[in-house]
Amino acid sequence: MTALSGFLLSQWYDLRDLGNPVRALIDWINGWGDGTTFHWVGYIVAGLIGAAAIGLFLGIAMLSLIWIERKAVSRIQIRYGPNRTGPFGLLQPVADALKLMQKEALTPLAGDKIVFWLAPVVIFIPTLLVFGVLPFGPKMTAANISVAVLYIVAIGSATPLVIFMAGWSSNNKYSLLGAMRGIAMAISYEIPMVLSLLGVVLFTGHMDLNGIVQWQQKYHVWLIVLQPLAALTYFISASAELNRTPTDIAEAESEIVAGYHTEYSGMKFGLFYAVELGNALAVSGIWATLFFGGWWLFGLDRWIPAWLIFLGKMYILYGALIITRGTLPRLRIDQLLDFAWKFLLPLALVNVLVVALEVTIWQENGISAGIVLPVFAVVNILLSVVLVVGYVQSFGFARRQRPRRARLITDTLAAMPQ
Amino acid sequence: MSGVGPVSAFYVLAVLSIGSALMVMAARSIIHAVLFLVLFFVSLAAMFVLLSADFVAVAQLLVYAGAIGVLVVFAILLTPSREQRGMETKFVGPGLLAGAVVAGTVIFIAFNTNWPTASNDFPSTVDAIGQALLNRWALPFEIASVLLIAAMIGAIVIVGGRGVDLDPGAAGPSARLVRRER
Amino acid sequence: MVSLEHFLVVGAVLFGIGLWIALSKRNAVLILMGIEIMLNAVNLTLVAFSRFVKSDTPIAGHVFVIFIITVAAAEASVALAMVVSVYRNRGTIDVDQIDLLRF
Amino acid sequence: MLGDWGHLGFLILVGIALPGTALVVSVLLGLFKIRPKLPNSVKLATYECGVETEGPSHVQFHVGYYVFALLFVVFDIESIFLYPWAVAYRHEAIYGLVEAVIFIGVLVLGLAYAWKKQALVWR
Repeated sequence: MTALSGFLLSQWYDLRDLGNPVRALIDWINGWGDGTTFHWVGYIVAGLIGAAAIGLFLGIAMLSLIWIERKAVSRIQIRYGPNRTGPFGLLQPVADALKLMQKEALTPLAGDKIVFWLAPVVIFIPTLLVFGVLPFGPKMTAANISVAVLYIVAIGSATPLVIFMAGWSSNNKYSLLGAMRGIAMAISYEIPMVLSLLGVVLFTGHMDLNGIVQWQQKYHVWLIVLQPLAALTYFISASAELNRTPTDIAEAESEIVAGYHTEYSGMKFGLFYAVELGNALAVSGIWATLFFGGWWLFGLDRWIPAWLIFLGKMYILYGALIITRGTLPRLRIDQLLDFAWKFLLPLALVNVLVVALEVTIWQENGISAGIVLPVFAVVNILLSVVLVVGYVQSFGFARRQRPRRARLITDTLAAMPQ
Repeated sequence: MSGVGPVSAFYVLAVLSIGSALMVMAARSIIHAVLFLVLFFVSLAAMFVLLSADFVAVAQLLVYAGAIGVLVVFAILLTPSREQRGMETKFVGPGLLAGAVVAGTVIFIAFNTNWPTASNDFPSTVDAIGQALLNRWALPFEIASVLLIAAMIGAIVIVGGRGVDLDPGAAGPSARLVRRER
Repeated sequence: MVSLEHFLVVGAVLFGIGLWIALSKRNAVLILMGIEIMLNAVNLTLVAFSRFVKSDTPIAGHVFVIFIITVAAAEASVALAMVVSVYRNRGTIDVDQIDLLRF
Repeated sequence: MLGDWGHLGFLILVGIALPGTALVVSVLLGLFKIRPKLPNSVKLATYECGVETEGPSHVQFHVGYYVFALLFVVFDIESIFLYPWAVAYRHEAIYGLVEAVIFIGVLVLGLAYAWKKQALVWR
C-alpha cells in the first residue's frame, strides 16, 4: 500500500489532492510555445478553475445544508421535517429554490432601489472570499496568502455593512433596527474572535492556514487540545456573527418581523437565506482548519483523500452549530453585548498572555516538543476550565441572568394585606 | 512592476478608487457617500496588495472598511434624517481649485524628482513588520496604546459615558432592569 | 509597465479630491470622510515609496502606514464623538451653524 | 504572493455571478409570465405587522451604539498591532513579552475605565 501511495504521489492521477491534476494542467499550459508566452493563459485557467470549483461547491453545499439543517433541527424538536418531496424529503432544497424563484418579488416603494437590489448580490462576495483561502487539501487552496488568519476576520467584518445596506434600503423601521442591532453585535464579537485567533498565531508562529495545518501535522496534535480556550472563544464569537438562532437578534422574528430582510421576497430573500448557511459552513471550515487539523488526520490522510477528510470535519463541526441552533433560546441584545465584552474579551486576553508565556518558556529553554506540548495541553485544559467556571461564579453571570422564581405561597402571603 | 495582470489591475483599481472618491463628493444621500467611501477603502486595499503590502492591505480592510465604516454609519444614524444630506457651500469652486493646485504641485514634484528606484518585492511583510515593531519602533508601539486609550476615554467622556440623557422610554424595559440590579 | 510615478499621481489626485470634499461640504461627517480620503492617499504614497524607492529599511513605509491608520482611527472616533455630542447640544451638524467660538 | 491575491479577484467575479444568475433567472421567469407581477399600493407599502407606517423610517438611534463602535475601533487597532507581534514573537521572546504586557495592559486599563463608567451597559 505504501508503494502504491508513493507511486501515486503528486502525479496528475493522484486524486487524493485535487490540486495535483490542476497543477499538471497548468504546467502543461505553461509549457506551450517557448515556455513563457502563455503563462497568462495558465494563470487565468487556474483562477477560473479555483473560483468555479468553489462556487460550485458552495452551491451544492448550500442545497445540501438546507436539507440537513431542516431535518436535524426538526429531529431536535421532535418533528419529522421535510418528508414529502422525494425520499426522506431530499428534493426539498430544489423545491425551495424553485418556489423562491417563481414567487412575486416586491420592491418597497419608498426604499432605495439600487442599494436594495445590490445588497443580496454583494453579500455573497465575503462568503466566497473566505472559502477562497481555506485549504481543502495540501495543494487545494484557491489563494494561499500569507496573512490568511487576519484576512478571514477582515473579510468577515464586511458582512455587517452589507446587512446595513439591506436594512437601510428597505425603508422599514424594523429592518433598520435589525441591521443596527446586528452590526452592534457583530462588531462586539469580532474583538474576542480576533484575539482568540491571535492565540493560535502566537502558538504556531504562522498566519497562513496551510502553515497552521502543517504545524499540527508536524507535532501530531490538534490545536483544540493545546488551545481549548481559544477554540471556545472562537466558536462562540464566530457563531454569534452568523445571525443564527441563539444570536439572531438581527432578524428576531418574534420581535422585529424578520429584521433586515423583512422587505425582501422571492429569490432575493433566498439569497440571504443561502448566504447564512454558507457563512455557517465557512465558520465550521475555519474551526476545522485551525483547531481540528484541517485536511490532516493522524496519518490517515495518506489513504483517504485529503479533501474528503476536510469536508467530513467541516460537516461534523457544522453539527455543533445545528445543535446550538436547535437547543438554545434567543438572547437579548444587552445579554449578548455583556457576554462579548465582559466575558469573552477578558478570557481571550488572558489566553493571549498565557500563550505568550508558554511560548517564551518553550523557546528560551529549548525543551523538546514531546515533553512540553503534553504539559501545555494539560495546563491549558485545566486553566480554561478553572477560568470559565471561576469567572462565571465570581462575576455572577450565572446568578444575574436567571430571574428569581416566584414562590407561590410565601410571595402571596407577603403581598396580602395583614 | 510589469506584466499584463498587474498593469491592468493597476488601471482598474486607479479608476475604481478615484471614481468612488469622486462619488463621495457627488452622492446626494450621505449613506450613499459612506457606501462609496467603503468602496474606496476596499479598492485602496487592493492597491496595497498590488504593491505587495499584504499586511497593510488587510489592516486597511479591517480598520477602514470594517471599523471606520461602521463608526461613520453609526454617527450618521445618531443624527436625524434631515441632516443626512451633502450640503455643499459656496466653497465648491475654491475647494476644487485648492485640491487641483495641491494635486498638481505633488504631481509636478513627483515627475521632477529623480527617485532612487529599487524593486522591493516583499515575499511576506508580517514578520518584518513585527520585528520592526519589536525593535526599532518599540517606543511608538507603546505610545500607540497610550494614544488609543486616550482616544477611547476622550470619546467616552465626550459622548457622555454614564451621564447619557436618553429618554427613558427609548431605553426599553431591559435597560431599566439592568439599572435596578446595579 | 507601472512605476512609482503612476502611484504618486493616483495618490495626489486622491489627496486633491479629499481636500475638495473637506473644504466644500458643510456636513461635519462628510468633512471627516474627506479627511479620511486624504489620509488614505498619503498611505498609498508611503506604501508606493516603500515598494519602489531604494532604502535600507523598506519596511519602514509599512510601519508608518500602520501608525497613520492608528492615528486616523483615533482621530475619527474622537471627531465623530464630537459630532454626535455637538448634535445633541446644538441640534445640528452643519459646520456653518456651529460658530459659537467665532468671536 | 500577488498571483494568489489575483485568484481572489476571480472569486469576486464568481461571487457576483452566482447570485446574479439566480436573480436573472428569477427576472426571466417574470418576463415569461411564469412568475406573477401584480403590484399594488398595499403590497408595496412598508410592512410593519399590518399597522400603517408612521413617521420617517430612518429613525434616530441612541448613543449606546456609538460607544460600542468606538470600543470596537480601538480594540481592532490593537489587534492590528498584535498580529505582527505574534508572528515575530519567536525572535525576541522575553523582550516581546514585556512589550506586549505593557501594550495590552494599557488597553485593559481603558477597558476597565469603560466598564467602570458603565459604557459597556446596553441601555
